[in-house]
Amino acid sequence: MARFRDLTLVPVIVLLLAVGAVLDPIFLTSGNLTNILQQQAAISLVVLAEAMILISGKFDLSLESTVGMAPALAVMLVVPAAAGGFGLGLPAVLVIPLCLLVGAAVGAFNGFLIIRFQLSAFVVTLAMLIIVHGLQLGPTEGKTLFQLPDSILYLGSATWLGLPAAIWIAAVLFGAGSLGLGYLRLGRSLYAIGGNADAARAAGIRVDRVLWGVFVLGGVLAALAGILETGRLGAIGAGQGVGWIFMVFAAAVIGGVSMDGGKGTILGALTGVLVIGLVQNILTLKGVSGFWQPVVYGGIILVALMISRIAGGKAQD
Amino acid sequence: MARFRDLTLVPVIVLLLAVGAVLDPIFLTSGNLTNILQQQAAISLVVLAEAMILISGKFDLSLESTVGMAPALAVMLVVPAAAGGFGLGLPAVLVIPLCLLVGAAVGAFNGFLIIRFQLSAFVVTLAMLIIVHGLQLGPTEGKTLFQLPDSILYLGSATWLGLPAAIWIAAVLFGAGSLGLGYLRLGRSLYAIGGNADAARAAGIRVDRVLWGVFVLGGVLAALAGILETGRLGAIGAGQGVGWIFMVFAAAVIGGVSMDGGKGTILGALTGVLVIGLVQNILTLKGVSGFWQPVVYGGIILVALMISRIAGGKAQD
Amino acid sequence: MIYHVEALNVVKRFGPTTALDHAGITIAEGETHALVGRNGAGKSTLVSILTGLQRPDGGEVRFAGRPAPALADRDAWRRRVACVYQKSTIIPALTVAENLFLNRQGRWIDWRGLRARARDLLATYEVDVDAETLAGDLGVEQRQLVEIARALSFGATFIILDEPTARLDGPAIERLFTRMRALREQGVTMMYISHHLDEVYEICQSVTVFRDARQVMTRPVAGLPHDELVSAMTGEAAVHYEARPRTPGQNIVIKAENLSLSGRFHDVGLTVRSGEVVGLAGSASSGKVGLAETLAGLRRPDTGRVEVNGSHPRSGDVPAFLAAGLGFVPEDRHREGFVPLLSVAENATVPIARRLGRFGTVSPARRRAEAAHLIRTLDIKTEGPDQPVGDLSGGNAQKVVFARALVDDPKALVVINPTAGVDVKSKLALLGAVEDAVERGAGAVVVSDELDDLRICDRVLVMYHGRIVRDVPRGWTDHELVAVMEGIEQ
Amino acid sequence: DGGGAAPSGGGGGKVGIDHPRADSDFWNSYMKYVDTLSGELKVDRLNPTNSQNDVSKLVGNVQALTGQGAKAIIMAPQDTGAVATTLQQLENKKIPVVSVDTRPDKGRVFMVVRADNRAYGTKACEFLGEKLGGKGKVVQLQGALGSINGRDRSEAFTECMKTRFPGVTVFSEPTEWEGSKAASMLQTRLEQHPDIKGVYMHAGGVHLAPTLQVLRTKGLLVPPQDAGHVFVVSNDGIPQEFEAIRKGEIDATVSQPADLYARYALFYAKAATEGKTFKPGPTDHGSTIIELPNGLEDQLPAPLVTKDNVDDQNLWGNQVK
Ligand SMILES: Nc1ncnc2c1ncn2[C@@H]1O[C@H](COP(=O)(O)OP(=O)(O)OP(=O)(O)O)[C@@H](O)[C@H]1O
Ligand SMILES: Nc1ncnc2c1ncn2[C@@H]1O[C@H](COP(=O)(O)OP(=O)(O)OP(=O)(O)O)[C@@H](O)[C@H]1O
Ligand SMILES: [Mg+2]
Ligand SMILES: [Mg+2]
Repeated sequence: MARFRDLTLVPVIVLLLAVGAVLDPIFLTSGNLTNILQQQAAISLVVLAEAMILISGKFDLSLESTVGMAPALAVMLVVPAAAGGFGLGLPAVLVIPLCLLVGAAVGAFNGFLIIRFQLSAFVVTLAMLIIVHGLQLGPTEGKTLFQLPDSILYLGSATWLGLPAAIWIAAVLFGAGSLGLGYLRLGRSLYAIGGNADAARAAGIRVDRVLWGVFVLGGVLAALAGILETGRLGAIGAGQGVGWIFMVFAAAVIGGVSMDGGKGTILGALTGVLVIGLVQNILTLKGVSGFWQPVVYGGIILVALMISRIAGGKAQD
Repeated sequence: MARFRDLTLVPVIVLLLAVGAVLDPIFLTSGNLTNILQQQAAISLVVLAEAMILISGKFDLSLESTVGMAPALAVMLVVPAAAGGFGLGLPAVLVIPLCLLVGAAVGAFNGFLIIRFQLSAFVVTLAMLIIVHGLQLGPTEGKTLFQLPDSILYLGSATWLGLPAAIWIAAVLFGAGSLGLGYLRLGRSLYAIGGNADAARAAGIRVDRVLWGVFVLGGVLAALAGILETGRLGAIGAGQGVGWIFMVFAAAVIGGVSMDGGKGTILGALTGVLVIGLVQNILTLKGVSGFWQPVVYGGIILVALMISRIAGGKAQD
Repeated sequence: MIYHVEALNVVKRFGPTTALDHAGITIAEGETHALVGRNGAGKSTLVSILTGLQRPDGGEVRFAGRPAPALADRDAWRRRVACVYQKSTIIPALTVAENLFLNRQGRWIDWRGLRARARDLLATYEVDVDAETLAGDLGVEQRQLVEIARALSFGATFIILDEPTARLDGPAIERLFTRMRALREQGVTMMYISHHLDEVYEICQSVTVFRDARQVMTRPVAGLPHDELVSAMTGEAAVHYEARPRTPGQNIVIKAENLSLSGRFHDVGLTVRSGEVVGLAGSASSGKVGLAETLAGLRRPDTGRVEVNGSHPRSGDVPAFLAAGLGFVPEDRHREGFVPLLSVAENATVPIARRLGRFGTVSPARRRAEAAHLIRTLDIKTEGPDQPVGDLSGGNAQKVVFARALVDDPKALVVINPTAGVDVKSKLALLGAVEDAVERGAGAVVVSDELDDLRICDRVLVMYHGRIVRDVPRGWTDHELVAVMEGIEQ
Repeated sequence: DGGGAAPSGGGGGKVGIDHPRADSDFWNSYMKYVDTLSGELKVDRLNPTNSQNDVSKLVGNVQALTGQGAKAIIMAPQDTGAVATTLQQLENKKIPVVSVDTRPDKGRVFMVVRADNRAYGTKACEFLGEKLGGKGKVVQLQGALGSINGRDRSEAFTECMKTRFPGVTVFSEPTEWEGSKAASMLQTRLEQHPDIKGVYMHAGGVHLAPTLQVLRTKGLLVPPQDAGHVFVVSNDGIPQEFEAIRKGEIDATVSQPADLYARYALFYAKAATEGKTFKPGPTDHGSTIIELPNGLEDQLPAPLVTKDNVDDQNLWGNQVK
């Protein structure tokens, strides 16, 4: 029983596949399905990060800004001034480590404020959402970076064994996340912390340290999402990642992750991502008018939410 | 002691006033201060609504979309087709009641889904944020409504006793909200519900009914905010209210309202609004570069949060 | 002599409250040491200091003569002491198995092995719970059993039990004691906190009494007169419960017929008259709590309806029941009892808020006055009417819940486990409050696992497997009642 | 070149269209024109998609359109850098791209159909600079600095002021295309500098009404002859701006040709599916095709509209209803 609670969205996914297939012959082709997965790969990493943070009872809005800022800053550190960089002359191979490092630093700073200063996670990460985006806008002056080192483009654009590398990466990370949260003591401790932090502390879990680690990991995953997105788009615009966070939350929550902490699974979050990806794809294929698209889209999220409520059987929070 | 917990932001406000006065001689003039209040009047009503909803332990993201959609729909119901309306020929005096009614309907629908279906308030109102905005985009086809009945412009642009009417309206509503939540039985029940809904129910509070009322009232206040904003701007653009909700949460939370429900005051929320308004005004006066503005702005929110944490003495959530 | 555990001159303050004022305790190796005291005396605070959850403002803690480890070193603390806290440390979203082995599952979790170990553990302690259910789905009592099993399973040489029996019924308590005796034979030192002094006599060798944040007495239990112990706790001579004679009136205040709720109780009928106290007794899962919650309007029965004071409030509509003149003390005070962030005054006066001001307002002054009166009559230990209930000690929070039930001068009272976690003196006060209400013309239903609570009842209805099997009039002995409850005698 | 004549018998193919956003008056008019003109020009098109100002949606939409068999794509990438990979992929698939309104930084395009956004800024600057006699204070209500158009207008305006009218002080306000921010910032700035004499708005659709409302409450909405008049130049050319020009409330606007955007986007896309090619030089519709490193650009005229030519029926703003 408990095992299947994660998968309340599976019927929704099946339904969407069926509806899509009826509406458009293109829909069920492997090309289109691959496209859907590839399009969701980057955002799914942010969902993975947010799911872990939510499960441990916290909140991070700033991830969306890290998606743009971490790769932008890393690129500026390595490219010459003529290409929009700082002209520091750092070697180009460092761009990915630097990017992940920037993500980790943002996560660590969030964790520092939230855990050490015991500030509200919502407002801290909201402020950081603004600040981190500003840290991209400021140095780039809002310009798109498009002379990028090849290494940062590779992951988001390569194909491995006939599938985009981004899909493999997301799949592996979701697998790892799912196993980690299911079978690692450290992973299980996120549930304990999110469920009752005092009890977790009494049980000897190093609550602060674990939470901090989760924030850092979240930042790193967001930075990696930024790398995939950069490779897919071939440039880093000022808007990269902007506006994602709502979709990220929607995916996690319809996938069964509770906003109150302690509840939900990585697999569930993945189904949430897939639902959102399928809906977007179907709406695009059908060419629903841009004006009315939000209504259809929001409506489908509501329906998915209701189905997951009915299938899950429990009140949500 | 408890009385002053609401007012932990007062030192921040004093500090901002002092800093503003030093940075720009215009800052402390009555004209500028009036401008700040007028600029914050509309959003402050949304903060008032959100504060009540948060105190009763719920969540509403869709308020920001109501700010644009309610007046837009109301206007379209009364203006002729040539001016972008539906051409129903309803009398123009109905525009304000219609607008408030639309707001109430959105709130009622939110309440219905969240309370009756026990769906996650976050995702429901996130979906509604998208849907309600779509309900503005769809009929208007994304166009700005320029030809508005005078009645809907009046409140946002009139001057009463030398001050903009919007300021009076916001002041009266904040006063009423503060008294209502402090001294009305119904108002106190919001705290009980937000603090422990089961206990509130067992104590005889009609939890569902009260919550529903709060959502409806929230929708009405957002619609009223839309009316004030419409009057201030002289037209209803497709983006009216878009992006407000983050600022609304920031204002409420730095003002001491807890995201976990049951904690906070209307007066505290008001101080949060004022802090945000002062920061924005100072940044504009100083003409901080647009690219770096977010960094300064977010940084100040963080500082305000820390001060309110230190002055409040308790961990935030 | 080297003691196993020592707390010396411990001081702990919470804002204006001094919870521990140079208090201490010394526990010899291998003994079971009781800690007793009135609600708010500082017992649980000492527990949190002895388990390293809180740092004392002054004084020190020593284990086997050596200073306690640093607060951050949780592992070191866990090697020295295991604890059943008064406040639940169960994580509702995790399974029972995982709760039992929280943070000691091994780096990689072998779920099958974990479940097997959990089943073994539960079997050892005779806890009838499926290891795979979510802990949040358990009743209070089962949750408590899981906590106890977990604490005992650590193999620690020092175990603290903070009011473990407040939510257990007789047989479960007996099982716990058997377990504790076995552990003592293995040389385990225990500190035992309870408001049931007979348990102290049954299981402990020595006892320490706290009063008003200070240690006032430490003595061997053997030969310590009961009255002396009580007067050490209360600072005054012990008072004993005296049965108050009553004759029930004619008004029927609670009436139910053909009530059924699937899985809980079937085809139950009862009537309660004004001026009458009716007890509901039964062993675990007998359905008594479910029935009481239905009588209070908290649950909607599958069949039948409840009449309160001559009216038929819609079932499941608590406000309608309250409006009909019902007062209610729920089973789990944390869940349905109080709003932790709100003040004592607000919590206690919710049902009469409409009388505390005109035009829907509530006058804070009148609320405070009303609350001050309740605080006095129920002897609630608090800084004042404005203190949040969340900051009160467990027993005092229970009194606030009681205050809420009594504040509207109810015509019918339903109280479930009314004295859970309440000290001896307050127990008499609370039960007295029920009797006072009944003397003013109310009728009461008292549901309790504690036979002492049922002594005030004019008759006790005994439930067994969801049915009322006997109506026992006043004058029963413990033995008789237990026999009926266990289904030994029909 | 071949005009819009021959109906495609063979050779042609479906045209995929992605619209950039659904929340601005200008783009909404453009979308309407695309609808009506694709019938008139007999363009065989797929259901248009809408990327809602999000380049990552744009990429997904283009994938979907090519999946559905588009043989040419019309897009309007608001982020001109981040479409590079997409353009590369389309080039690999030999699908020609017509880019409307923006010029992609990298990646092959068949034709860019746009008016020069830098020219908008420069025109506005010239108009204001002359009206103010080369001195005084002006406010520039910027769009979003992250968007290429906002930045182009902003940079050109500021640069032109600096070089041509150094006596004019420019206050630049980043409004994120939001009317609310525009109103607040203008109000604050006028409080601080009551002697501000000019305003350049980057987007009439969102900035027009708030600007007028602020000027009205400050009592600054007076005829051009009055000494207190604040000169206002807008951008876009929507009907409401023309109305305001006629009333003397604002003084000029740069008409961004929504109709021409739609017409020539469709025209070039259709031509591309039919295998036609174009060369740099003047065209038959009063514009010039120029050579870019990565393709061609047809630079459509974007006239400055003032009281003198506001009633010109050729302006798109006078054709919509
Ligand atoms: N977190 C806290 N904040 C404020 N006051 C507290 C806190 N914890 C305990 N107190 C106060 O400290 C005093 C001692 O409380 P404690 O819980 O130790 O009592 P206790 O002896 O365990 O009582 P009980 O038998 O009712 O459980 C009480 O007055 C209580 O209100
Ligand atoms: N919330 C619940 N949902 C489903 N079943 C429940 C719930 N609470 C209790 N039960 C089960 O219903 C039966 C009757 O429970 P009830 O609490 O009414 O009896 P009880 O006499 O109070 O038992 P106990 O002394 O164990 O609390 C038991 O089998 C119990 O496990
Ligand atoms: Mg205690
Ligand atoms: Mg029970």
